[in-house]
Amino acid sequence: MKSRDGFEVINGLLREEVNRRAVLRALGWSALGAAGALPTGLPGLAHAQAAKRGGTIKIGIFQNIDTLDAHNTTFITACAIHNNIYNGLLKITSPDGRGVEFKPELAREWEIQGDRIHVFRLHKGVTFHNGDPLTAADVKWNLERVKDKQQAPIHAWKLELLEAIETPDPHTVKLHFTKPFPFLRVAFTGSTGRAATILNPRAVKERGKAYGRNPVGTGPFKFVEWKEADYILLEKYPNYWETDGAGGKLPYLDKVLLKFIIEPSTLVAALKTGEVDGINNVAPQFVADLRRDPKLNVFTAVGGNWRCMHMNIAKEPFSDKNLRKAVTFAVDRKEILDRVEFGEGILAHGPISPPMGGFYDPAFETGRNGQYYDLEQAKALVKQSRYAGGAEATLLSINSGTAPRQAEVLQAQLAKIGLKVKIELADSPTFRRRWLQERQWDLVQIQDLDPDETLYPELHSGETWNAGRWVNKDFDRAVEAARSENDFRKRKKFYQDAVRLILEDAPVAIMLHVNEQKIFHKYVKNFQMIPANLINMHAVWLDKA
Amino acid sequence: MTRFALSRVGQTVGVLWIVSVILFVLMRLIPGDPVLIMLGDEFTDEAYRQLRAQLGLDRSLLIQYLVWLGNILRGEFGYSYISHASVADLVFQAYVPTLWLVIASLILGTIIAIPSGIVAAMRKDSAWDYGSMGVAIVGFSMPSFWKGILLIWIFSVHLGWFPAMGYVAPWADFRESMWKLVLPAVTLGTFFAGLVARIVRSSLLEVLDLDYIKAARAKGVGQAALVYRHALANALIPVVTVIGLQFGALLGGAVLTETVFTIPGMGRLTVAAITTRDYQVVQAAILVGVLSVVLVNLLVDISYAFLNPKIRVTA
Amino acid sequence: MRTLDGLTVESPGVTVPTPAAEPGAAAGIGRWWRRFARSKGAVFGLAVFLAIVVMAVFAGVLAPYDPLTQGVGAPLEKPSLAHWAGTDSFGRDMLSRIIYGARIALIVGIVAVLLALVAGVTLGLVAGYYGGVLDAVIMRVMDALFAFPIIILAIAMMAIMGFGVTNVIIAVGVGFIAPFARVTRGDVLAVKEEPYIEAARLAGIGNLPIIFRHVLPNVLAPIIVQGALRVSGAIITEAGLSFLGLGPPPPTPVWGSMIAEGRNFIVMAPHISTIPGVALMLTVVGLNLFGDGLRDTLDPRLRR
Amino acid sequence: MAPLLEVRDLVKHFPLDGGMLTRLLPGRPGRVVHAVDGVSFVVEPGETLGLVGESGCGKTTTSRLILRAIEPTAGRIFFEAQEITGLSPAELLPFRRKAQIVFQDPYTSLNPRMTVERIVGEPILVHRLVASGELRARVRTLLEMVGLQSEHAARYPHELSGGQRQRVGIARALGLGPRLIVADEAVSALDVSVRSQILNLMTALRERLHLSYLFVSHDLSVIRFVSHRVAVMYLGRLAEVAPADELFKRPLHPYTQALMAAIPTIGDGRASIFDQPERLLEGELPNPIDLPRGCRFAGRCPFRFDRCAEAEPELKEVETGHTVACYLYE
Amino acid sequence: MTEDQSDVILEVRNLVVEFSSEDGPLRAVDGVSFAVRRGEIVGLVGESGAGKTLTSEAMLRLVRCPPGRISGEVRFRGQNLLALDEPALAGIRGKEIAMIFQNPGASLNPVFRVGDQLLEAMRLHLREPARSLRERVGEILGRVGIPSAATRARDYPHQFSGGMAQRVMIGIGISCVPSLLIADEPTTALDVTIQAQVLALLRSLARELGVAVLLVSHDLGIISQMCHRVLVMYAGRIVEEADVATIFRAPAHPYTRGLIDCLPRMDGSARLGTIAGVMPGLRSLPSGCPFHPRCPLAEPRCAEEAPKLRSAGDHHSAACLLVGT
Repeated sequence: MKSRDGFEVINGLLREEVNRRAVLRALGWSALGAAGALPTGLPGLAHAQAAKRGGTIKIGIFQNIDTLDAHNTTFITACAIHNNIYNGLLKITSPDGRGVEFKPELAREWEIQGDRIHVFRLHKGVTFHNGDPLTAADVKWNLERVKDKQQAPIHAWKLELLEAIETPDPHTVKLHFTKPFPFLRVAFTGSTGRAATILNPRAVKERGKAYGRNPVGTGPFKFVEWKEADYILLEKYPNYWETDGAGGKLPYLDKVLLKFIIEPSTLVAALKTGEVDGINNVAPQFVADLRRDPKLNVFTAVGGNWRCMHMNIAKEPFSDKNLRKAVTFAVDRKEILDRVEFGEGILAHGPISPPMGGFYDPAFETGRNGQYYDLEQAKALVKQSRYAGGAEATLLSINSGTAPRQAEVLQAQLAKIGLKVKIELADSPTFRRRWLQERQWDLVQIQDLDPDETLYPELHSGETWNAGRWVNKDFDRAVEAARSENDFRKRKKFYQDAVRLILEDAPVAIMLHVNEQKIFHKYVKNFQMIPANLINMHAVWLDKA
Repeated sequence: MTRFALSRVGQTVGVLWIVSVILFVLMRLIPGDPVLIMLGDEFTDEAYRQLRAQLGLDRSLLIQYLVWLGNILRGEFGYSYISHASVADLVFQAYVPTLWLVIASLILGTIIAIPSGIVAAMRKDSAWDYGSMGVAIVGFSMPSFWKGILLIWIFSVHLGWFPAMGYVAPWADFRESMWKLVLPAVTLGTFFAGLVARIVRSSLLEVLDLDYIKAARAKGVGQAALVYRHALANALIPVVTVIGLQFGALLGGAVLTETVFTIPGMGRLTVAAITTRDYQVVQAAILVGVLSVVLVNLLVDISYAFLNPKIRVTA
Repeated sequence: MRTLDGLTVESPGVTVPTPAAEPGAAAGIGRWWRRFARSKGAVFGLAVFLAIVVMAVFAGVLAPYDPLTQGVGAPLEKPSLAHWAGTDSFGRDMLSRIIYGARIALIVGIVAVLLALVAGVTLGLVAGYYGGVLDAVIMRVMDALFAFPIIILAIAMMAIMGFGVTNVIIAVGVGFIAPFARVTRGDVLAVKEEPYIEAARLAGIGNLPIIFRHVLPNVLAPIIVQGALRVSGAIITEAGLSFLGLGPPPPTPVWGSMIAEGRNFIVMAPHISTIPGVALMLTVVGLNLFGDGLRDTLDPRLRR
Repeated sequence: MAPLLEVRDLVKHFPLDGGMLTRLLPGRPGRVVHAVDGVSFVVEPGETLGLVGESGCGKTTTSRLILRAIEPTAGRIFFEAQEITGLSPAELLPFRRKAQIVFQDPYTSLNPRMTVERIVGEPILVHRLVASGELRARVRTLLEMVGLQSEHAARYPHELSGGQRQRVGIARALGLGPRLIVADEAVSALDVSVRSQILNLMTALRERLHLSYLFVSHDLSVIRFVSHRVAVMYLGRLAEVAPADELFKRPLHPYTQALMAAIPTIGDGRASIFDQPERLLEGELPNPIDLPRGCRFAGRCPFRFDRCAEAEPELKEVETGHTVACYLYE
Repeated sequence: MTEDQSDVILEVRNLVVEFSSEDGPLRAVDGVSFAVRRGEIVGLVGESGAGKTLTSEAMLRLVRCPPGRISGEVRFRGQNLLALDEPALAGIRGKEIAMIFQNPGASLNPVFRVGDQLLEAMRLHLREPARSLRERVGEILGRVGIPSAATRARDYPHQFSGGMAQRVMIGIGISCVPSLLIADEPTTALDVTIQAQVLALLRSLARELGVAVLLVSHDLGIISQMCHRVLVMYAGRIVEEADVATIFRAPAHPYTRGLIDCLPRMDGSARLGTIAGVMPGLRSLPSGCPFHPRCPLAEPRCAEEAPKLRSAGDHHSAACLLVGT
């Protein structure tokens, strides 16, 4: 199995997530056993204020999406929308709006027998929007669909290790895996994981290709209509199975209108004029102003990501390790954060971001253990390299979001160590072709998700995504070991080794962990920030006259 | 008239065929292909080859073209590679808003352009002339996206007079629909108005110099009737042609205007499809767009013939 | 054979006085200028155009700072004495970027138009002069090209060729071929019927010399006018491409890209898009007025 | 001695234009304009043949056909006993030198972007008649011959008067040393006082250079002045050909007679020809697309009789050198 | 003279038309004075550029001003047309003084039916019910010699030949029975036989309706056959005025004489007379008599003194210093 999950180009968190795969993070956060017995009710309803029912919320979405067939989308924004229509066997939650947890959703109980058998016991009384009751057979059908390369070519690999599915009774599903599968908790979330998102089998069969435009799920909202490049309208599903803390019916809202607004200044304008009640991301230039706006609540959190620049080791000049290291010292991360992201994020010194909980090494916070800015040292390293007299390099960048701006800053910073950088912009398909197929670049800007899913495919020798052709056998061994290790402590050790090797050999310059934002008018109540780019409307209500 | 119309229709068919060839070749020349997008993060060389074969992209360009052309001629536009939606649905859904935008801009532009062109011509070299022509030039001198964004921030965010964005079908809510159309139509319409006003002016000036105007004056026709009856009827004939020719430019302008104002039209659809190499959608969308341009030009030619008795009565 | 030499034919009349005006070439320019100068708009247009040319040519002397150097001032500074047009988000001097931007605007505009002009005029000449099937084929292809909105054509071309000033020029240039071909062909059709063309043919002069010596010079005036007007179109098209993220890559100081980039600063620092926007607008207005002036004075058929 | 130019049964039909689709339409035989419909004549060396007729009669088309500016539908043209119909453009070059044209409109017949020197010199250069060093002198000579000064060589056409331009046009034609000059309404656009200058010049040149003219004009008085023989054309056919004196003394064809009657000559100020409308020709030229059967003139002819409607009369010689196409003289 | 005076319907006094140019004002018509009497046909003859057309158009203020500037007096029924306001003048145009132009095809508005254009002229000036006017359309078209007039009234101008279009223009001109018809080169664009038809029509209508005609032409033959009285123009001035018999029998001005000599005679004389050179352009008018550089009889004083019209006999005057001396 080759997992390329968790891979993301820079346009991802640059809020233009064409083709980005999902968020996967915080594997180390919760111990395995903790997953079994969590309450199913939604948190945070113990407020003084009683929820008002009804109303339509309009949310400006920064990107078009491809399909509402959860098993076939490649857009992370689509997952955010899917999560309001579907449920997964598991879900992502965030108690504090910063870290994330994985919990059962449609499963009442999740039990792991040995290290290869997972048993899910389903809630009773769950129905699809078309009235069909949810049974173990439906779950089985869905997992089989995902495993089938013909039907879900994009996610089939996630279930490659799935050997057999048993349904001993209508509400129990027993899965047999060939190896330990620590990635399951990520893959089985109803939002970004997609592998165990439960679609209505009858609807899929009946609607065929058109299903992606006419989805049927078990989620709090049912699909009403989709106007291409305009909006998706969802409507409250009256028989939704989840309840609030007080046992009241969910959801509160009557309708959810997801309005696609891809021009950043218009998105902000629409929010300011109240034409939308909230937006799901924004060009960082606007955030400071929006924070000052007394009418708005701005939710931000550092995402589980690391923004970096890969160096092409297979080519001159970055075959020279000293030059690579010089680059890692020449990058003034603070300047990038200020000029490109306008402070929306934190500096990254290594690939593992602070919200990564157990994997994260606090010593990185000071910078001195990871990569950090030191121009003098950079210059010294250049002198030691074969390119003391200067070198030229092409920086390949996608043409959207803040990527071109970052390229500009990098160009100026690298010029200080005598590196003459030529910026080459490309749109997404061309970018991918140049980057992964042709590999005619020296530097490339990427934004990655957290290490568990990115270190292996991107830096393991011989992998497709390792377009910079870095080869380090020790590193390979470390990430291979981590991938099939269920024990958190051992995995952490493997990853720390891997990170150390990266820092030493410098195939990549690490720069930032950036924020994701959700901005709502203050009358939008009870929105739960889950920094996996989710916009869950399950328990949201509007405090409007 | 029939002969004239028939020969124009014949030409149009030829043009459309050439358009289909240009379109197809152009699209296939663009590096990167839908497979890269469809594979998303699941990219492997093997998967890449497999999916390409599945989509028929590994066949020769000629075969691909013939298959596509055959499908189009049978009215089968296929499914989007990216969204799996029916291309015909996508294009139709996108066509209506664009049509509204273009028509609204045409009407608004014409309403602005014709009177100001007349005023400028009637008072040639006066402050009126300089004023209206100055405004006209500014109208098409601002990049439309910038004009649009300024309009949004001034008239929506700061003054709150008009909605900032969006589209509502006129049959769903007419008032709301028109309300939302104001700023986009102003953006696109002022561009168009600037162009047309200048042409109205020069066309009118040209006609006013002709013999039959002098002859009409010699007959005792008063100044107003001279301009509005005798001159305008002739001066507007070339203006109709220009309006028709500008239809294509308006569609092009709609690309930017739609993006700024979040109108789910052809421009946005096309740009999005190009950036994902969604060949099926791009090809269909541009073909339909070009088809409308060509048809409008055909109609304009024929209406030109109709307006002009010389062609109407003899040909 | 009788020779012509040595024969004197009685000149009828004593002398043949020439009509009033006898301007040489220089006087011709003088007269053209007097006609041109009558239109205030045209003079304004010319002044703007010249100002742009001066900015473009002497950018190195006129620009107070290097347009690419970041941090010559604090980022996003409002216009001040040190930075007349303020600074951009990287602390680069906006005035210097605008001055250098004039250079790129002119290069994009003029080279793209020249490209379109050469290709379009050649096709138009061939189509108009030879007529027949060749004409039909060329003009149908031109019609097809013309039916593509230029911005869409340019988007596709940019996607094919990649991003860069050269490619913007080619993309915009290709988009403008059809109008030039149309204008040229129309004029060639008219000029072709002129007796002096027939005279040349009947003197045994070949087609190519006729096309280049007789036809081309006589269709050139409207083409030049059209060219002047299209330069502004090219600049605006480049701005549109930049807005869609298809402009030349940074840090090239291009007005269109500056406006497009500046739009996200509309709250933080409105001057970043406004100042290049005004520069671009002035240029386009100027070029149009100048083109109008040229048309009124060069192209006798359109003269008003 | 062989005639300089001989034209036999020259025909030119212009197809009415239609697109490809319309040509495919059923039931529409290709309609044509009968511009020239069987014309034969000769021009002798040193002779001026006047070709007179009203607009649309085909006289200009005839002049273009003779010069192979347009291709005839049928008929043959001989120049100096050589058939020139069917020659390739390269083979035509010697003929191009010997047969030249002077146009009607002096304003459009000179390339406005060329100086007089280039206009006159270009054909000479193309035919390599003189070394390029001598071109200037040759152009000067030509200009002097037509009554212009060498200072005019540097001028552009718009800096010249109409008469001067027409002189340049003549100089250009003379540059190649032609034997035949087709003068197509060469003085029609000129004012009276200038016209007489040009007419005198052309006659003088003819005598000195032993030129032949095919002098095409609608103006009978001009034709009368310059021509040795006159051919009268009506709707694509010759109505009458005769020596000038003869024709003007005794016009035979009813059309020629009517034409002459319509000319306003300077009278004594008492009786006006316009007070006798009965002497004037009625009606207008019929449409050259759908021609009536029989004599083309019959519809307007005051003397028409039954036979005129049956078949087209042929040109017949009724007296030596005087031919007429009319049944009245059979 | 007094009887004559009462017959005068139009009197032009010292008419001047100037154009502003880069080189200062250019005088295209320079102090033209003449009178037209009831029912007479007056010829205005001269070569192109002499100012004939401008003179005739300036009388009805049809010259575009600016750049033109018209001064002098055009007295019609005691009113100075040049001093009238636009609506008042419009009431005279077409009703009292009609005009037809050189290019009949271009003088009709291409988008309106011919009958409607004729009707418009009458509706503007005649207070009659529309219906009777509409009937008159067919009548008038028939009267000017248009076959199947009623049907042709519904045709568009481009369906008319030049001759037919000029007949329509004449029809429009006479529709309100004006006192004066100005015909500016009405047949220049027409063929000889058609020209003869149109001129014959014009002459018969003028006689029948008692309309005076100012016939502008460059063609001495037409002038000779059509007119009662002739005005010869040169370089913006009238250089000779006489009745038609006199002017051709005994021209007094050298220019008139030269013009007549230039005509090829139908008797086939071998050489034509010529006038050297060309008419001077407005920018380079010579001093003194404008004709003196081309005049075979010119004397030194001709370059200094601009001659005024002076009597050269009965009803005959010429602007030449040599006349009468």
